[in-house]
Amino acid sequence: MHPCKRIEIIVERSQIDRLGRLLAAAGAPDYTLIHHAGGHGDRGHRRADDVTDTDENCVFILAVEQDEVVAAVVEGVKPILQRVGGTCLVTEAVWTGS
Amino acid sequence: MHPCKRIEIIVERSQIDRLGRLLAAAGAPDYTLIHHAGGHGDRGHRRADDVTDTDENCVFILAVEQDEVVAAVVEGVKPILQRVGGTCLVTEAVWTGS
Amino acid sequence: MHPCKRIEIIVERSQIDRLGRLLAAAGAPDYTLIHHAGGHGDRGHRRADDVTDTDENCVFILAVEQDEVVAAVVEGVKPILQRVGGTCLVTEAVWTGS
Amino acid sequence: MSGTFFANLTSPPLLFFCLGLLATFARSDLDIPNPVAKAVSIYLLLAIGFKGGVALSESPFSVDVLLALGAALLLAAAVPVFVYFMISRWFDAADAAAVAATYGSISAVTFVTATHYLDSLGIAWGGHFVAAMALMEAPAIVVGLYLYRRSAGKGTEAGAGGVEETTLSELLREAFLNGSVVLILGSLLIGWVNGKDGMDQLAPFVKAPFVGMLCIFLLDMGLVAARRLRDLQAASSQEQSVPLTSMVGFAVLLPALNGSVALLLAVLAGMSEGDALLLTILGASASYIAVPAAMRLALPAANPGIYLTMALAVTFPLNIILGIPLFHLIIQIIAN
Amino acid sequence: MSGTFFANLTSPPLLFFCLGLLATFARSDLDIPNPVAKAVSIYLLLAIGFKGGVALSESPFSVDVLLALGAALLLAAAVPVFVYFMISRWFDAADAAAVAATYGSISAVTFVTATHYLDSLGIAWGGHFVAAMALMEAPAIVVGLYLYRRSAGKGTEAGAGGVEETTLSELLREAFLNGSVVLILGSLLIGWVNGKDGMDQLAPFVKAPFVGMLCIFLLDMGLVAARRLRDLQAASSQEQSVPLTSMVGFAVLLPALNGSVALLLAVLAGMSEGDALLLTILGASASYIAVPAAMRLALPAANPGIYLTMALAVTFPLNIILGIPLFHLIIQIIAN
Amino acid sequence: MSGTFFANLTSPPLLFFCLGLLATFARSDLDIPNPVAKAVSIYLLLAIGFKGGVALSESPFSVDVLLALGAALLLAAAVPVFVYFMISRWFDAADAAAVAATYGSISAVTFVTATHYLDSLGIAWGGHFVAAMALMEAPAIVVGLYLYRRSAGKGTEAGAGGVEETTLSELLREAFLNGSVVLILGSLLIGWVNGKDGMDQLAPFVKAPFVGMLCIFLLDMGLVAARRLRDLQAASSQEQSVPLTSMVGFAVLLPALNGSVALLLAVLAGMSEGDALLLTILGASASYIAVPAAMRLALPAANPGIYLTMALAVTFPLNIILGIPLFHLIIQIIAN
Ligand SMILES: Nc1ncnc2c1ncn2[C@@H]1O[C@H](COP(=O)(O)O)[C@@H](O)[C@H]1O
Ligand SMILES: Nc1ncnc2c1ncn2[C@@H]1O[C@H](COP(=O)(O)O)[C@@H](O)[C@H]1O
Ligand SMILES: Nc1ncnc2c1ncn2[C@@H]1O[C@H](COP(=O)(O)O)[C@@H](O)[C@H]1O
Ligand code: NA
Ligand code: NA
Ligand code: NA
Repeated sequence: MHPCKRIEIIVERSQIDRLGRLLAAAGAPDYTLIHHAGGHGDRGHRRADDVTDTDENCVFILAVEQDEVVAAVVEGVKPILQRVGGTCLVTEAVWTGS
Repeated sequence: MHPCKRIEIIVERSQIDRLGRLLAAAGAPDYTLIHHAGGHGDRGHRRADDVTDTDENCVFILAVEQDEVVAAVVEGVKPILQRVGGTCLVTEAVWTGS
Repeated sequence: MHPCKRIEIIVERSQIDRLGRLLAAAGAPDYTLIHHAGGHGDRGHRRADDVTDTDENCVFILAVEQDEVVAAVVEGVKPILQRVGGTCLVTEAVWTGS
Repeated sequence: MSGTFFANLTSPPLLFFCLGLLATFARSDLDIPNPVAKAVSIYLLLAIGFKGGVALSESPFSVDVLLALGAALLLAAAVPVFVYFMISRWFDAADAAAVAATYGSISAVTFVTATHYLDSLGIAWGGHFVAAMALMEAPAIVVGLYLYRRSAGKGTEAGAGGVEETTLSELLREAFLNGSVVLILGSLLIGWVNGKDGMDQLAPFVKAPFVGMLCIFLLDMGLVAARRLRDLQAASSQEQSVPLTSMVGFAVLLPALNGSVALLLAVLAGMSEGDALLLTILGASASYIAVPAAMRLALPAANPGIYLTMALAVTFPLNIILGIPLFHLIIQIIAN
Repeated sequence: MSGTFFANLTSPPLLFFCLGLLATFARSDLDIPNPVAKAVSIYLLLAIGFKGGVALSESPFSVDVLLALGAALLLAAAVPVFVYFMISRWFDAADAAAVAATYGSISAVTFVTATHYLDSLGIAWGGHFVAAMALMEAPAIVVGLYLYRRSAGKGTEAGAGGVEETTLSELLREAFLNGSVVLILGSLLIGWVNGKDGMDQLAPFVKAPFVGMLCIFLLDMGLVAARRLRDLQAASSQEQSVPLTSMVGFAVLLPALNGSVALLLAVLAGMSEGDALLLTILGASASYIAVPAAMRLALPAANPGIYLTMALAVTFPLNIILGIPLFHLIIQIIAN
Repeated sequence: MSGTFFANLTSPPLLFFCLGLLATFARSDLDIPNPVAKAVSIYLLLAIGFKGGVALSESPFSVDVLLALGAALLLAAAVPVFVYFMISRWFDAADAAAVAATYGSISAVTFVTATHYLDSLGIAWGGHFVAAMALMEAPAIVVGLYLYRRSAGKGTEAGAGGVEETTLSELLREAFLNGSVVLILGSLLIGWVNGKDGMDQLAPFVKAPFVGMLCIFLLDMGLVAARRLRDLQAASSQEQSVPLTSMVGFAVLLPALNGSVALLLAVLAGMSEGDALLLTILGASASYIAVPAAMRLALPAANPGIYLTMALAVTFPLNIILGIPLFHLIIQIIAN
């Protein structure tokens, strides 16, 4: 059991690959990914059940121990969130890993 | 990066529209919604894969900055949770938005 | 509103029944379950959309009030995580239940 | 007669239903993913609607049609009333209202299985019964809720603490614009507009794979019903507001009773063999989709562990396995 | 002529599309789950590709085929250019580029609906138009982005703060190896290799249920388009970069214009009645899958609330309901 | 003979498999959503089971049937044993046991593809092979785990720290009541009970679209196998317990060897051309669904990156593309 940060990043489906590469580059390659989420934000209502996949969100969950990696992830996603929208939440947590 | 509360509300599928209206009225219109969740609670086992949609849960995730909005949301969902069941969790978090 | 711990356990689909039994035995029978998650970890990339279900993760979310139950859950999942992989995160939260 | 009874027991759809029941009881992990079940259900509703519409376009709009629709509406409105008063001694008001609404409404798959039963015996039935079925989905919801509110006194349900009450318009929309109602009635109308020409185009879609799709859906229903039955057993050990025996008892009694009432109506209206069976089965069947969805919204105080379990775990299998051939037997006896 | 127009309005696929529109407007909860829509879409692309390939294998590779493919590519490259310059006074650079790409590309379902329209009237069309359609999905993406980068000056899009720019190879892959392009072209090739023998094997799959599958897909498209239309109404009250009237105006104007250009090309190339209608409809239709996916990646500054809504909520229904029969009428008038 | 070989290479199912492989290698985003693949897989298992049952009902229960079932069970029990001892020098005990179980069990889709291969050549095969296939899914799991526990010493797997050991009953249920086993055997039984009459009802469902459904499933399998192959390449750079060459080597060698053993058995039992090919292919194929599911539960120490990748990324494509026609060639040579 180690103290860590739980990072939760909500972006639209189109950004999955880009975010995956970004996380690996930031030193946080491990994550859990929940697909087919919907939501509501500045760009209005988003449905996970549309024919056109641009309207679908997904949720990345990361447990990260080192503070500098957390900072790198947050800095890295910021411009993505600014350009395409989305949200990033960081919480204190305690991690029991494999 | 702002400190905020992460609110996580788990209710059954039938309450999605009602909860959406409630959140908007409470001043927290933005959320992320994960569909097709299952679970176990006072009303027993719930499967996300039943023919009858009453047996399906969903998860609302909200980042909210103002404490009075957090309070309004929590007060607002309480009667829903009491009447139809479900759970609401509030956590301290740090938010990087779009 | 009670202070509680939010426990988030990410394991692969094959372990759902085992984990359900373990949670009940540990005194934390209630949970929410998100299916069809993907991810990346020590065992590489995992896709939620493969023909073979071994490649699928799922997310258990539990709100637990008593510290000894939290400890029992964390101790209980540790050997599962060690044997089959996965992650367990514990966060401080405030709970409004049904 | 016992020949047709046995034939029904070995028909592929029924056997797949039993396979589903058995698989769950044997604790197999056989599973039909929810989107697959949804797809099959959309197919069945569209196909039965379209076929009904085409059939309707071929027979002139007659007194028979009006009689059938009238009988259907009468059933949908009257059944919940007498069910409610009959069971309200054993169930509390909310549960009684929900059970009443459930049994006043219908199960589309039970209806579809009955049409397949008739088709496989070569017995004719009227396409307007598809319309009758669609019309019967909603009224029981409104009647059930009315009965509850009358008994509970106005305002009880209007939660203190700010939960908005379900408005009447919200409720009517939920009841009458339920997805399955719209899909059936829409397909019926499209079939009616297109008539035989449309059927020539769509027959390979709405007719050819129909029985197979019904098999898959009933396989899933078997899995689901058996899971509910298992949950019921588990729940029987806990203390509950309604004892298990009352639940199972009424889940057996109500279809027999409602089916008989419907059968009486059919006889009074002088319906043909096939039509009489369909009206009877509509009366006997109970809703496990539209009504529970509306109840969770408008009457959350009712426990789905009671009304939904009765409809899904007991009444549905009963109608599919025994109800259809038994009522058919009775109709044949009456006819002779 | 007005007879075929009316026949189209009452064809099952179109009526199911209208059912979808109506269901959403009436606020019904009718819903086709996303995986079901995906399954139907995979079926339609595979079936139309395979049928096109078999048709191609039966007709010798002729000048007609080359002319059609050439015309299609010309359209896909030229339409975005003039659309971009035409609308850039009303839209900012990113939105204009995205709209240009959207209208330069095509909608496979609009195309499929047009082939069904022709089939139901017994009018022949060339299998190579399936290839033409697949070829038209991608080029407009590249042209649209080129126009944007030229106008915006190099590097603007390369985000400060470390967002990697979409590389050219990433972009070309997104455009040309888009799932639907690969599925259509692959199925076309497989149909072409297998020819009539393959069709004997696969006809009960790719032909028999085709119209029914199209009905289900158009039902879903009706639901989706109406939801977008509703969002559009809601958005009209907010302040937006592009006024609602410009959006709707261009969403009506562009298909008329692009369709007319395509029709001119078809006439110049001396195409048959069926082929001319297909090229026209390819010109008139706008992409709501491949292009938006590429735009979100490469041009996130463009607002999907503009280009996607125009294509999906206005142009798509317009083409399906009015575009196909109207352009057909014009072609028939020209022919006589 | 080389004619049939070439014919197989251009059959639609195989070409769609190759399309899937190519699409992934070209990094296209073509994707079959998981519920769609599940739906197609449920369809294929139900259809092959039902067809097998009807076939079985038409041929009397003979010595041939018993011989085939016996041979199948013998294979399922013996193959894991010799595979385990053969490879245990290169793999550690858990991985060796899992690979042994994987190759002792079967792949239903490989079997279905072989039946389609035979059907398209007009070669008869016995419906009881469907039962043989279903019977072969589970035993290898039990044998493999027995071998592992014997070698590892009792109790090793019983995790310290409270992880409950998989009980024998849990294991047997996982093995023998696996969803696909239940679905195939159940459909077989239903087909057998219904016989030719049932087939008349269900033929438009289980026969007409069969090849098309197989095409879609193989398209998906191509996508999945290629993704695994890519992961394998990526993994080859990391240090791993088993070198890449051993994995690929055995994934090629084992189907050749097991197929040959099965072929020998078929020849000894005097099976017909079609039956011999099916038994051979059952021997040669490896499980990528039932066995991995059981292994993750009962033998998590085994690395799915080894046994699953071998079965899915190498052996499956090999059998589909080369195994079926090559073994057929050998059978024809032996027969003459
Ligand atoms: N305050 C918030 N809390 C939770 N999720 C949010 C919030 N704001 C935005 N999102 C999510 O991010 C997506 C994109 O947001 P936006 O770009 O603001 O439309 C939304 O569809 C939501 O899923
Ligand atoms: N302690 C808990 N932790 C997490 N989720 C819960 C908890 N209790 C209930 N839930 C969720 O809320 C749903 C409804 O709960 P209930 O009304 O208690 O049956 C359950 O199916 C779970 O998904
Ligand atoms: N640091 C992490 N943060 C979030 N999820 C993780 C992390 N590490 C592993 N996981 C999840 O646990 C699964 C199994 O991990 P592993 O056994 O390391 O491959 C992964 O596929 C992820 O879904
Ligand atoms: Na009823
Ligand atoms: Na166009
Ligand atoms: Na084998």
